[in-house]
Amino acid sequence: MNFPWLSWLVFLPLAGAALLLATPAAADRWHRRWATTVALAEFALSLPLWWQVIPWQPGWQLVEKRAWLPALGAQYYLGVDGISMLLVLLTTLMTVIAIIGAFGAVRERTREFYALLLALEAGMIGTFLSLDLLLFYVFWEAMLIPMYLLIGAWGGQRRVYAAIKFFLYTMAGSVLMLVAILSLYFMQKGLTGVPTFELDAFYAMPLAPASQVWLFLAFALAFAIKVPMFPFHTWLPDAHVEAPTAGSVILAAVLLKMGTYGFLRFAIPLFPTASLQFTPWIVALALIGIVYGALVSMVQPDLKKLVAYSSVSHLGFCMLGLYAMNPQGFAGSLMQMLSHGVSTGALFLLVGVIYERRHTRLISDFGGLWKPLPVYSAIFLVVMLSSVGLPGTNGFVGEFLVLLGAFRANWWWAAIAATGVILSACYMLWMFQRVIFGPVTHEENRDLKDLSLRERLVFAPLLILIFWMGLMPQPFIDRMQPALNRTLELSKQRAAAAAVMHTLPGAPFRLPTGGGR
Amino acid sequence: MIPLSWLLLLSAVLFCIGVVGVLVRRNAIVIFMSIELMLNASNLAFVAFSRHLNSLDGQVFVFFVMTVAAAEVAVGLAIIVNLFRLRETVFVDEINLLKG
Amino acid sequence: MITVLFVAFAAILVVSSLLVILHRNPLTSALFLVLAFCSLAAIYLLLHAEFIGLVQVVVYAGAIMVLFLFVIMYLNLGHDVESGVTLALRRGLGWLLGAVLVAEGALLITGRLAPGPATPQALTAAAAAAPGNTQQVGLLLYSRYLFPFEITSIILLVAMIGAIVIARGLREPAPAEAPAGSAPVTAAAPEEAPGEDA
Amino acid sequence: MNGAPLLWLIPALPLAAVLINLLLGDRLGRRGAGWLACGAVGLSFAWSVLSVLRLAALPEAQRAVVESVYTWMRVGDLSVDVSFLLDPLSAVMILVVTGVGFLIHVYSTGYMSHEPDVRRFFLYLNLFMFAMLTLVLADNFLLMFVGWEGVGLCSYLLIGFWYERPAAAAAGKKAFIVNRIGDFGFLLGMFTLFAWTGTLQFQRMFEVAPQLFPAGGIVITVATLLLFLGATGKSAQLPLYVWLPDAMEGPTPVSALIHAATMVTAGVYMVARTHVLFQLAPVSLEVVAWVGAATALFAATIGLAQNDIKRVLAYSTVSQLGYMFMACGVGAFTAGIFHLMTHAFFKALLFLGAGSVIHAMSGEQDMRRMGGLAARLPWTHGAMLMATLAIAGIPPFAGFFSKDEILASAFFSGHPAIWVMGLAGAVLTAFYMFRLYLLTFRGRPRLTHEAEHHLHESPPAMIVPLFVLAVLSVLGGLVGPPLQEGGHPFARWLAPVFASGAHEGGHAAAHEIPVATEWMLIGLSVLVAAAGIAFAFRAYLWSPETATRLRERLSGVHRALLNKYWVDELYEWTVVRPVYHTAQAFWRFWDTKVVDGIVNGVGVTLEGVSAVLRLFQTGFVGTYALLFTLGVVALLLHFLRP
Repeated sequence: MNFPWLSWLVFLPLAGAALLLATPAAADRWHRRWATTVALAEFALSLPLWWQVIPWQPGWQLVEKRAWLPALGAQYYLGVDGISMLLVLLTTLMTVIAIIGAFGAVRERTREFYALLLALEAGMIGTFLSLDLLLFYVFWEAMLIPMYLLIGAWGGQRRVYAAIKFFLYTMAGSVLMLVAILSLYFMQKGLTGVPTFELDAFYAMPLAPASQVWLFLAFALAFAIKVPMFPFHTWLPDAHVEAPTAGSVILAAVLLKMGTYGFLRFAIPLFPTASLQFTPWIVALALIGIVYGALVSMVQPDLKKLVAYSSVSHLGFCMLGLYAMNPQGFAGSLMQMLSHGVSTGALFLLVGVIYERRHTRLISDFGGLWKPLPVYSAIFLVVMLSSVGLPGTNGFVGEFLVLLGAFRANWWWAAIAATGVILSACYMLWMFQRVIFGPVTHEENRDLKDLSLRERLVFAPLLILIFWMGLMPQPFIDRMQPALNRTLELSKQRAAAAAVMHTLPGAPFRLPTGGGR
Repeated sequence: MIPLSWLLLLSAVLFCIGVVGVLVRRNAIVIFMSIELMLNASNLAFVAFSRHLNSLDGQVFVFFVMTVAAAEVAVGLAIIVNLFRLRETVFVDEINLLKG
Repeated sequence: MITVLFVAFAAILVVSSLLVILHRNPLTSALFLVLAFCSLAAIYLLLHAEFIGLVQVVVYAGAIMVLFLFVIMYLNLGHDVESGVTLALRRGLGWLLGAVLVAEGALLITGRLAPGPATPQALTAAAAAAPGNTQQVGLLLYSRYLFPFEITSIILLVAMIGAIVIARGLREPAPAEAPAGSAPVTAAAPEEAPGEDA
Repeated sequence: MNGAPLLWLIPALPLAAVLINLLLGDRLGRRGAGWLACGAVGLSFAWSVLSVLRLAALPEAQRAVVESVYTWMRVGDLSVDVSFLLDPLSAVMILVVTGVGFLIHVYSTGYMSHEPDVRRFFLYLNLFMFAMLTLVLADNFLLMFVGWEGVGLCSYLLIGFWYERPAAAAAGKKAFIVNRIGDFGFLLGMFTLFAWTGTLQFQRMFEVAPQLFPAGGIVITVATLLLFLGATGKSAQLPLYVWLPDAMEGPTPVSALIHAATMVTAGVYMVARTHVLFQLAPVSLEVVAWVGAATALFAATIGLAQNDIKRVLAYSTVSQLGYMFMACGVGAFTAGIFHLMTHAFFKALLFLGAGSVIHAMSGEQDMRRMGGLAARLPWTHGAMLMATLAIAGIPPFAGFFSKDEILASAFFSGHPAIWVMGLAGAVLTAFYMFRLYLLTFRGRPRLTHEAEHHLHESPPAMIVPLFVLAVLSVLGGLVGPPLQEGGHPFARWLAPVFASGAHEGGHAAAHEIPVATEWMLIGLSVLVAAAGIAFAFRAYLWSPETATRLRERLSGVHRALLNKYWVDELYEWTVVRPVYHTAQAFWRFWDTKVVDGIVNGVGVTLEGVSAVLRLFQTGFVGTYALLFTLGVVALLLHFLRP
């Protein structure tokens, strides 16, 4: 494939952003049009990946490898497989949705706003595609800056606090990861004499269980903050509440997946023994995250905070799926990532719509929206049901597979996680009842105007996706499964190799088979 | 011949007197002089070692130290003069614009 | 014989530098400093560093001290008044630290110095007979140390410019109505060029 | 079954109607929506009848048609596809669901005629039919679960149809959440079964189950109990019945369709469908029997004191469902399904009749302000009378046959206590049903003048379905008369499904019991029903003061019954409030104070430390020189170290 597909994917939005900055500041309508065209072009460019990436072909595809820092042995090494292809598609789709969805939201300094959005997209895609750990780290940090500025400049009242908290929180975690990357690099150099940051090299490098522990903790902390997992989640509600609608959509839809992607791509395969050793802890945090996130979101007065805490709960499922360490768990986790991206992105757009009309996010300010906004309420109903995980919608497939995987790993994991299913119904329905059902309580709500054609156009693809992924998930599963199984196999082999290397008392790799078969 | 340790001892004493001068005195100019003393102490050590190791490098260095000292005095005194013009005082502890 | 001379000059040196820092009147301190420099020059001569000794006298005693004296006179400083409790504390602390430093220096020098010959090598005959110390230093200066030599000249140039600019006094930002070129608030003190090098 | 069975057509038709309704939108108009909905369900009913006839044509042994449409999920060893199963059991169910559903759709066109948003109503109704048919025709647990939650969703939407009434919205939310709690059990049960048998497909699982699970083993008991938890959630049994009475907030046809005929029976159908598993776990069967019996009695008592006509019927439904579970619990699955069918007929009729009464009384639901309507609403009165006789269990009517068979099975299967509770329940049922009948149709009219003025008989679109159901309530029972050698026709029809599983053994098949005791039982149940009716007549028609006297004397009991034993309040205090307060505590204290506290704390401590360090910047050159020298001294000390 001589066409540098992946590089185009990464640098097209960046180029778009650069050109955007060249335009005069005042012409905000042009900024919007230009940003939309670039985002659409990016989406169009990423669509063929769906057919081009051959799921069962082992190893990376559409690989691009060029020397970047020869002295260090760092390469500009991009590649894609079943997992990252789906996430890239999610990114490009949600960026288009965010840009079109939040057309009216941002009035001032639109040029910088859209440039940052495009730069953010480039950062995200770069992170998903890079297979050189240093390049991954560069993109991982590069993502922070546009998001920080988006929250900081166009946010709500406490935006500065939220932006700084978001930035420092993620930075603190990822700095540790850098240390881990470097130590891996030097171990690799020591072992093979060849200085490289290539992921495959690290995959092949046997690691003694003892050294795996610390490296795993460093990686796990960085990704746990990003997921966010239970104790490290407080930045999320603040960031979401203060972020502008478009920023909030992308933050929820894609940025949170970086954490789980990180676990799936780096933490588990690179340090399988340590992963197994820490499974009880991580699963405990995930379970707490599910139940705690659901409970806390039940009592939130602010709509966006409610959805933010619900993300904590949903991503708790992803982590549970990952650490169930079986095909169903992995597939469920990735499906949950994709469906959470779609449904929570839609939820934030919905909140953005009424925020634009009423400039308030408090649930108590709304009530009986069905009468003035029938179409809006119908869409809200479908998205709410997908977020609650009603069978037939995308939420259910992910949740069901994760619960099944968790059950096979350990039955009471699934029991606790399943209570999250009840709690999610509680807080979502209670919110829905207070916002949509009931009589029109506030006069301002009475004459709100319903969704414009543009807004309906934005929600159409999301609704289609919700039902497509819910009723026909097999195309998605077929594309992700071979890559997931390879990761699982790899982890097993490496764990076995590690166990042999160092006769660790206990922990020969025993896949928790749970029940009978 | 003069033993090296004596010379170094002398230079150490001289240096310490300079330090005490800097610490104790309030008058900027006296502080300046103490600094000169410290510089000369180091010159002495240079010459002592140059003599001891019988190589002239030490002396060349003393030469450079002197030129630097001269430059430093010129600029320093200019500052002190200016300071005096602005603040009518030369006493160091009355000047604390850079308070944290 | 030389050691006696050395001890004498060392004594003068120590006493005069002590007086420099002890005396209240800066003028007398300056003069004692001149005395210290001269005794130091003498010691240099004892160490066969004639060039440095003379340059010491010319540069330090001649130029730098003159500058000091000029500035002291210019600012006609009176006696330093050394009072106040904080000052006492500082003086006490200063002396204490000085003493500690001397003790450490002494310990270091006597205890730990490399075992090398306690006394300087006896001058080889050739070295003694070699041409004068100044010539040798000159040769060395223009051969191995040529580059640093040039840099010192630049340093001096920079110092000159610096001194002139600073001494010209802060040209307060002229108040809006005052015409730009008005005379600076304070009379520009003629600044005598710093002591030129040897 | 020649040619493709096309079973998927049955659920697809209502779904198609939903999509057309959505796409055409307002252009459909009010009548168009009605016709579209009824037409779709009618076609679905016709196709069901045709499929059942084609099924009947098959020899008894192979009466099970499986049709797989497409693979839904295949992950690792989990392989689930959207596939439908038609066997005698699901045949009965689809006929009941589509038949009664069709009648209710027709009735709704009349009942909701003046409702502005009728298009949305029919949209939800058709969506419900699709979900229910998927549930009933599902060939594996997962697809059944899709239908299971689908009907839960539709009941949420339909209960909350008049969304402007806060009570309706709250009732809808309550229904969905309580159902979700049930689904929690169902989900976990499903996982246990999958973990052990490796499949979710019914037939494969039932073949593998007997070898895999030792009879009465822990795993199978836990799995079946979890499934039963799901059933109690859906079929409103103790303890998860609280949502059904509140569900009366929805329009009456909804109550008739969902909360009487179809959805609530899903639990019974699920237990019947997985009878093989339940028979492997006798403990679970006991639990099912006892919960059924307890619910039957408990709900019947509450029914006595309710004044809202629909609430009485709601508690009656809970009670009758208790009977069905009781039947399944004692192993007489056939009797349970038979009662399910007959109950669907007469309970739907009762609800539609009540709807017609409410419609006539322009919204009035309190029986104390009704009375003497027989004359004014002759048709409704006639149909309601037949239904009341049926539910009370008077011989020629359907209710008698099915309830009698349940009581007989309970008696002969060695559960005398359950039989007694069943009988007591029967008395109470007869009493409160006739109390309802008398208070509404007989006695002094207590109508308000305004209601009196508007009183009118319902339009034919409502009356015709009433009568069709009335006929079914009467003749429905003849399908399963007692004392038939080799089981009555209905039992023979279901035999392949229930016999194929575990041995029928333990519980005496209907034909071996001595005929004499059989007659004695029949006589006893009729006697009991008659006693109930007589007592009701005495209390409410002949001497009304007995009712008031009774109420004073047992005022404590009466108040308890009126307030539904305060169960709702109990749940509110023991479950809802603690959950809410823990959530508040988590958020206010834990999240903002502790976790955020630590995060901000780090920031604050850093600020503190830097504040301290700032003190060193005194501005005095002396201090800096001092520090400088201290540094040098320390450095030298380092060198002096030995």
